[in-house]
Amino acid sequence: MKLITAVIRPERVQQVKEALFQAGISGLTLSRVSGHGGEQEIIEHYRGTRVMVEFRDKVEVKMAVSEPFVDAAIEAICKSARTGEVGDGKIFVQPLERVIRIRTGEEDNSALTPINEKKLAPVS
Amino acid sequence: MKLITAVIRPERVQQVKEALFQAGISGLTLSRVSGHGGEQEIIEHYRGTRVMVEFRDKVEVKMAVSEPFVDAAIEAICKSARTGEVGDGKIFVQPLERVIRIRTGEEDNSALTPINEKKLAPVS
Amino acid sequence: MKLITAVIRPERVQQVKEALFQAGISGLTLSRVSGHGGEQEIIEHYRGTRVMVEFRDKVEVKMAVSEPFVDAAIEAICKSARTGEVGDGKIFVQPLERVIRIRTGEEDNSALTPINEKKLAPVS
Amino acid sequence: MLLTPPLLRRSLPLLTLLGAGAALAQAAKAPAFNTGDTAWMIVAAALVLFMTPGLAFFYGGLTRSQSVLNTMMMSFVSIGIVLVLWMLGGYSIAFAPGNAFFGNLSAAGFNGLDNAVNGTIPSYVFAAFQAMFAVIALALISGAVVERMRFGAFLLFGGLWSLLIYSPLAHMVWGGGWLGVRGALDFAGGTVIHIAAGVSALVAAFVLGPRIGHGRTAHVPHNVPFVLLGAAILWFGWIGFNAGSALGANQSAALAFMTTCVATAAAMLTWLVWESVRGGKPTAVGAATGLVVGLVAITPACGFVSPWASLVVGIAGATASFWVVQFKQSLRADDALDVFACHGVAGIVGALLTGALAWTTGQGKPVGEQLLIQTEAVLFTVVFCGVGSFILLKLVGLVTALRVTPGQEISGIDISSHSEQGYAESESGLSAPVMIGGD
Amino acid sequence: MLLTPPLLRRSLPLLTLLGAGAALAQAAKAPAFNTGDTAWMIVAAALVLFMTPGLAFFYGGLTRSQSVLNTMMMSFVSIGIVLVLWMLGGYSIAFAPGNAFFGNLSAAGFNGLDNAVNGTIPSYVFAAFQAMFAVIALALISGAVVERMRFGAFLLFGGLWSLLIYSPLAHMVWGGGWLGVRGALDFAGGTVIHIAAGVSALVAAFVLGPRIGHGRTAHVPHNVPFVLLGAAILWFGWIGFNAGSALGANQSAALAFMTTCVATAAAMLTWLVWESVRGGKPTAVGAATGLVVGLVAITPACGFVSPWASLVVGIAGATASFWVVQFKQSLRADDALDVFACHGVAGIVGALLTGALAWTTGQGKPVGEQLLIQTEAVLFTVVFCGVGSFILLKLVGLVTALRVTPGQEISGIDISSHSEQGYAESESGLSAPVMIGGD
Amino acid sequence: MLLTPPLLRRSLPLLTLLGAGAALAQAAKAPAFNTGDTAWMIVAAALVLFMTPGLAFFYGGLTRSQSVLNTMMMSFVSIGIVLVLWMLGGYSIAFAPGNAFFGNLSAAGFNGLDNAVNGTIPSYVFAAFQAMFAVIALALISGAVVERMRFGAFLLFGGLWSLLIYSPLAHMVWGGGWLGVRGALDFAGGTVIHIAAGVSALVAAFVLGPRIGHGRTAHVPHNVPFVLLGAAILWFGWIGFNAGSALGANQSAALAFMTTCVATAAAMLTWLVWESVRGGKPTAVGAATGLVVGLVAITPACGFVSPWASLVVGIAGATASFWVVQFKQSLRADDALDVFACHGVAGIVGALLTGALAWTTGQGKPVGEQLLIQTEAVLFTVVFCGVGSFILLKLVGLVTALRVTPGQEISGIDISSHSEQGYAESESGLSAPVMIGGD
Ligand SMILES: Nc1ncnc2c1ncn2[C@@H]1O[C@H](COP(=O)(O)OP(=O)(O)O)[C@@H](O)[C@H]1O
Ligand SMILES: Nc1ncnc2c1ncn2[C@@H]1O[C@H](COP(=O)(O)OP(=O)(O)O)[C@@H](O)[C@H]1O
Ligand SMILES: Nc1ncnc2c1ncn2[C@@H]1O[C@H](COP(=O)(O)OP(=O)(O)O)[C@@H](O)[C@H]1O
Repeated sequence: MKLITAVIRPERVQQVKEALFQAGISGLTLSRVSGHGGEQEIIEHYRGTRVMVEFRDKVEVKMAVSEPFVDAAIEAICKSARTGEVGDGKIFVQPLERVIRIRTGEEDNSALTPINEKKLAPVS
Repeated sequence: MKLITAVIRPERVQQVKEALFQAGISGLTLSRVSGHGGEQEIIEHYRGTRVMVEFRDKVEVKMAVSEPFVDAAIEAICKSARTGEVGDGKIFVQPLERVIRIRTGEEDNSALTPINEKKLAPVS
Repeated sequence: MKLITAVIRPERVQQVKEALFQAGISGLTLSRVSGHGGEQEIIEHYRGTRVMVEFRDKVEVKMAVSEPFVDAAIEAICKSARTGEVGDGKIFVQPLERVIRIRTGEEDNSALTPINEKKLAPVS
Repeated sequence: MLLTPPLLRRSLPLLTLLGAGAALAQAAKAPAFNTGDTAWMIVAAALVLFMTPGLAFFYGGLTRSQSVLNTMMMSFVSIGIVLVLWMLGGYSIAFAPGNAFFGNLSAAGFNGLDNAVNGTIPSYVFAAFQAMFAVIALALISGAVVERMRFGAFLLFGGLWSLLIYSPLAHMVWGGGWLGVRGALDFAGGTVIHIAAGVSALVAAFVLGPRIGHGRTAHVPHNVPFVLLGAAILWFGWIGFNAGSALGANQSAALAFMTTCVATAAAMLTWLVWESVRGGKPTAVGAATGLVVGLVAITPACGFVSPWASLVVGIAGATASFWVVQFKQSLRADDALDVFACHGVAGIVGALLTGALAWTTGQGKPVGEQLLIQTEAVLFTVVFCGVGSFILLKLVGLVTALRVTPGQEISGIDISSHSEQGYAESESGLSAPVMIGGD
Repeated sequence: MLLTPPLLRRSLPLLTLLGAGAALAQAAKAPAFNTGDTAWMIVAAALVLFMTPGLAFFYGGLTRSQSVLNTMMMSFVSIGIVLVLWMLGGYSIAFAPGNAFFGNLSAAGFNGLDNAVNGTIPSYVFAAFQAMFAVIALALISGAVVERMRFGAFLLFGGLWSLLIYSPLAHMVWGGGWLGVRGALDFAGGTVIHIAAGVSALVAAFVLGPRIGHGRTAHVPHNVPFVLLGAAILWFGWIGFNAGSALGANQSAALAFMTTCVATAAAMLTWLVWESVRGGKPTAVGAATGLVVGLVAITPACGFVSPWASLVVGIAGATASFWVVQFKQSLRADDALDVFACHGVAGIVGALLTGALAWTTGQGKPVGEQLLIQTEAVLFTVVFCGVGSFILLKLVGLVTALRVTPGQEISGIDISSHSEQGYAESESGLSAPVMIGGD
Repeated sequence: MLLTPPLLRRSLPLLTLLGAGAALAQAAKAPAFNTGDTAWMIVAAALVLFMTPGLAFFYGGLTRSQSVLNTMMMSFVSIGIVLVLWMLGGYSIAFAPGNAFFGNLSAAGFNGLDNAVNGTIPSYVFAAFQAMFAVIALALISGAVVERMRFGAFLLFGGLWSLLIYSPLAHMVWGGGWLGVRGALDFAGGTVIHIAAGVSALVAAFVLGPRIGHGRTAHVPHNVPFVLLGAAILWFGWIGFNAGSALGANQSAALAFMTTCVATAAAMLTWLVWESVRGGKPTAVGAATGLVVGLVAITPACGFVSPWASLVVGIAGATASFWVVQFKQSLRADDALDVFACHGVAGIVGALLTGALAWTTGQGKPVGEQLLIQTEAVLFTVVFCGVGSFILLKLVGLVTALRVTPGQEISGIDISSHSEQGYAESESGLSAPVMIGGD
């Protein structure tokens, strides 16, 4: 199993999520982060003070996947999150030793398959 | 040493924290995350628009522990975070190569024991 | 490659960032976290209720670096984030198997060097 | 024209207090329509209308963010439901001629108010001014039941409470009923609004039961600036509430304005001093609470006491409320936002002090006698509203569940009762909502 | 002195409606300066001034957080630009003598208003009161173009719209122009403000094109308490808007006040009922929307209908708006904050019902005839404002781009148009800004 | 009755400016109690009361979120402490008969105001109206010392400042003291409130020393909508401040109202233009600042200049303030929220322009002479308040530390001074607070 962590643009969350679903990955944990890399800073003005914002809003998507899904996940993210402009983000792959599903105590691969309650469909 | 990351329900933070303390683990880092797994979506209404919130608020608890504490930690989290409903969350265990305490520069196991200032007691 | 995660005091973000730049590290991802360790709790009062806040605001700085930069990074963080008071934070070092730059698909070390748009200079 | 003596009762201070020269002469003849009084009373009514949204923010800031909308909605919907009911019947029950306990329905639908004059102001203005009091009385109660009461149940209870408890009580004190006839002094509604709401709130908290985790988990205000905003709007609107109760732009209004300012300032400082003395710090929530408590305490007294006496009223009201709040944990009821401690207790202190201090402006009966009457009015109100609210809640409980389910309560009542959240992350963010239809 | 008959037109209700005894006698002679009326009208003007910031919060809360400042700024800058233009020429075009369509420039720069009296109030107060109407009319339009219109383009369009569309329309209805002469009833501006703004907003939304992602991504209010705050300030200020349109503290104002309260309460409840009936929950945004819609619907009618009739107006207005909102997805235009559905539709319903229900207070012509005149006024306004706004926008589009770039729109218009953000994390936090100059 | 000539001084404009027919006749005889004037003045006083919470939001939004409560509390507690002190002695020092510099204590405790009339309004209303000016004058100063001044030290300084600096200055200008006698024109308090507060604020910033990191780290407003809300409430309340200073609902009030609107709108636009011209964007903070600056600049002039002249005042005031703000980095003092640049500078510009432009309404002495008097008044105020505040702060510094510790300042003054935070995450969240007792 691997833990894949992707840092992406906030406006691409929706596309990335859909691409991952199509690749069969639906267990995700997201968080808001601030990134610093090659992007230009934003300038703001407040009453005679010029201010520079160096960090950009990004979203971190974390997912635990079993080995066969790693490449599919990376490809799905790359395709759906790419804009071609500096600041598209990075993907990190780390080893993962154990996964436990809290609800059942199941471990590892069997802990990774989500059990669905009934779902709703978005407008397309 | 391992880095244990648990994704849990926000309303269980307090219980998990207490269970971990009893298991002897008191160094923790928490963050708010949004999770997607098997849970049903929430529907919201705004002036004639029906909207679906796919991600649920979760809390990620991260703790670095030395080997002997790993199982104790997992057990403590499972017991205290379990409700039995879909959405209880997951625990991830990853290898951890080094830990440094910034204040002293101590490394590894000796960096993991917290030095307490005086503490207050909650009402029971 | 390693993934270095540092938990630091929020008021030291600026110094840590500058120290890391000087050490040649400019790709960073930050997030707000709440920490619990040896620090004393904060007491708040609300209309006859005394309340204890156990978690302290911290900032987590995450950076993927290639091996030669690991020690430089740790040293830079320790120097810039240290106040000597309990609560200065920790540094965690984890193995990192792959890094992909979403924009180009480049992998590993070549994914780690940021390509700069033009930058602005702060007042010194 | 509906100008019957009971309707004039609330303008009595006007007649007794009028000041210098010309004004007195004018008051001697039968009061006639006066543009100045009308101007003031329209504004006063608008100010009291503005108080209820102020209360929504005062209360809304004090709850957690997942319940902010439900908390605010209870105030807003109080405006909606009470204004409509006031027109249909509430006004008539309160102010039409009737017996010692309630008015008849002769003024239902504001029948007979068109082009009529009440004292020196149009009857519609009088009716609208009084409507706003009925509105806020109900909204005040909502503070005790936040985060757990079903919205429908609150609506049903609120409508009944307004018609069956508030309107009759208003009739008894101001509309010609027995308390007014006995000589109970209540300038701007300490008994009718604050004691009534405070006691009903306590009963409602008791009947509903405590919030989940009450006494163990802390409920911390999610937005203290909102609390301050609400308190500020309340104070601003309360000028209309208190000085408007003179029913004209006269010396009585001037006195009520001044005492309201002094008592409120004193109460705010008193609360901060008590907080500091108890080993804590002076807090913003404390300042907001203290000022509201001061406003409550001076309400029944404002046109009857001198500025010096109002200082006493403010200090005493804040002190009493402060100490009740400190020991609220020992109350069995989870009166979430301290409606009883703030409105009930300060209202009672104010009502009694009105009796004790009315001599400072030469009004009321001899102190002892007046105090007795005030005590009687307070006791009656406590029992009437306490028992009445209890019965109403039990009745409503037969028709519909009073509380949301525990799961709904834990995840926040806003989602389950209103399908919406108070604050949204930016749409491109984490909890990015996905559109599923134009409904 | 500028006291010409056209200027008095808006005070006509005053003369026809005045109530009991003394007041009537006073109205019989030529109206003279009256402190009570003046007191009320200064306050009324201040209340209407306060409405536009209220609108800023109503609208601002409904947008996403990255666009909150631009949304609010369009309201604030409307105050700035319209007040200055009103002095320079807008007032004169609207209220100076002229032809059937616009006034001449004899009162430009408020020439001749000094120490003059208009009815019973100083002319400056009349001019200021009317100024606030011009301000909010423009600000209302901004709700349709949020998150994408260039700020400079809005300013240019706004200035032209105010001078070339609003002022002439005000002249036609209130300033002695043909609609007023025909006998169109519009007590407080349903036609002049709400229909005009609603239609212009729809046209603007159409010309600008939809927001990026409209119809796919959901636009969720970022701060519902702000929406409620805005709605509350609007209601509070609307007392000045409606009751102030009686131009004095008289029975007409009293009636307008009462009907405004009743209709608004009824509309709020109606909206919540429709939401529940449609299988959803009663929402806070719904309550705020419903109450604003009620205020809009009663605006033209408030001084002309009885309280019972106002109940009908509130219910009908909210129902019409509610259903238009439900089907707005099928509109080609992305009227982001439903300006047309709320102000245009409710304004039209209100204008027609004014004709249908003015008999309840014995005003207006026979129902059929009055209805015809109202319909005519509505149709004229729709066409005049629709075509006029379209032409103005196209003209502005020749001078400057109307929209920001897609990139700017996605990352939020606040940064690109105003170089600032609505909310900052704490400075010691993540996005810690670094100072780069004292500029 | 306290109706002594000095008390009438502020109502002088009323007598000189009164308009058409009937009104003039009425003014000819001795002024008598008038309900219209009273109605307006009660409302005006309430509006000015509402300004201080408005200021709390204007200032609170500009600070960082960890200091929002302390910032707001300084405004709220100013209301508390000044209202009480005003009753005890402040009013008497300002308005009782006395010498050229301060009044005696004959009106302490509002002695002699009961049922008395001042001009055409109850004396209590006059005293309450003036009280609100004293309140906001102190609250204004707090903007310079945010994020670092100990709360107790602010309270002590504030109380002394109000009694020893504000009240005497009010006496000198309005209470019969030498500046008023000399003929200095200050319609609504440009000198007494804004120059006084601006200069005192600058001195306080200097004595306290800069915030930690000042000039290196940026201090970014944490909530710009709050800034706009505060600015809107300030404008709304300022109608009472300026038009209320006519002390009646008369032509003078009408003029003051109109000039206040025009100047403020012009100042807002001016500020936005300067921002754009300097290569930046028009900002929301800029719009809010510009409008407040316009209000300040027109304050001394509002009843003395024509609408055209008010346009000049607004533009000049905003321009002067804008450029002072741009170069504030070179000031040695860290006047955190630009109190001096906004209130001091615009106040001085306004005071001087009042002298230069009073001829536009035929008031004041010949321009040259009047300008000299105005300059004299400005210089005196600057020196008096500057030196006085310096001495008071040094005295307070002997009794208690003026600043919080650096650690407390860095982690935010709210926790250390008030044991509370402005905003709480949801209780079930990360920083979940744990209850430790019912206190
Ligand atoms: N070495 C790194 N470690 C952690 N996060 C990084 C690193 N480099 C970049 N990032 C994250 O990726 C984001 C995009 O990187 P950036 O260099 O700006 O663009 P690009 O990847 O397109 O070259 C950054 O904002 C930051 O959050
Ligand atoms: N493969 C995964 N990788 C990362 N996080 C996951 C993964 N699967 C689930 N999660 C997290 O765990 C939470 C609970 O998972 P879910 O499938 O809904 O319930 P359960 O664990 O009870 O089956 C999710 O909301 C998400 O945050
Ligand atoms: N074992 C751990 N696992 C994860 N985070 C930890 C651990 N121990 C401490 N931390 C984080 O480091 C922060 C500082 O630790 P603390 O023990 O308070 O101070 P110090 O490191 O100076 O002894 C904590 O607030 C917490 O966020």
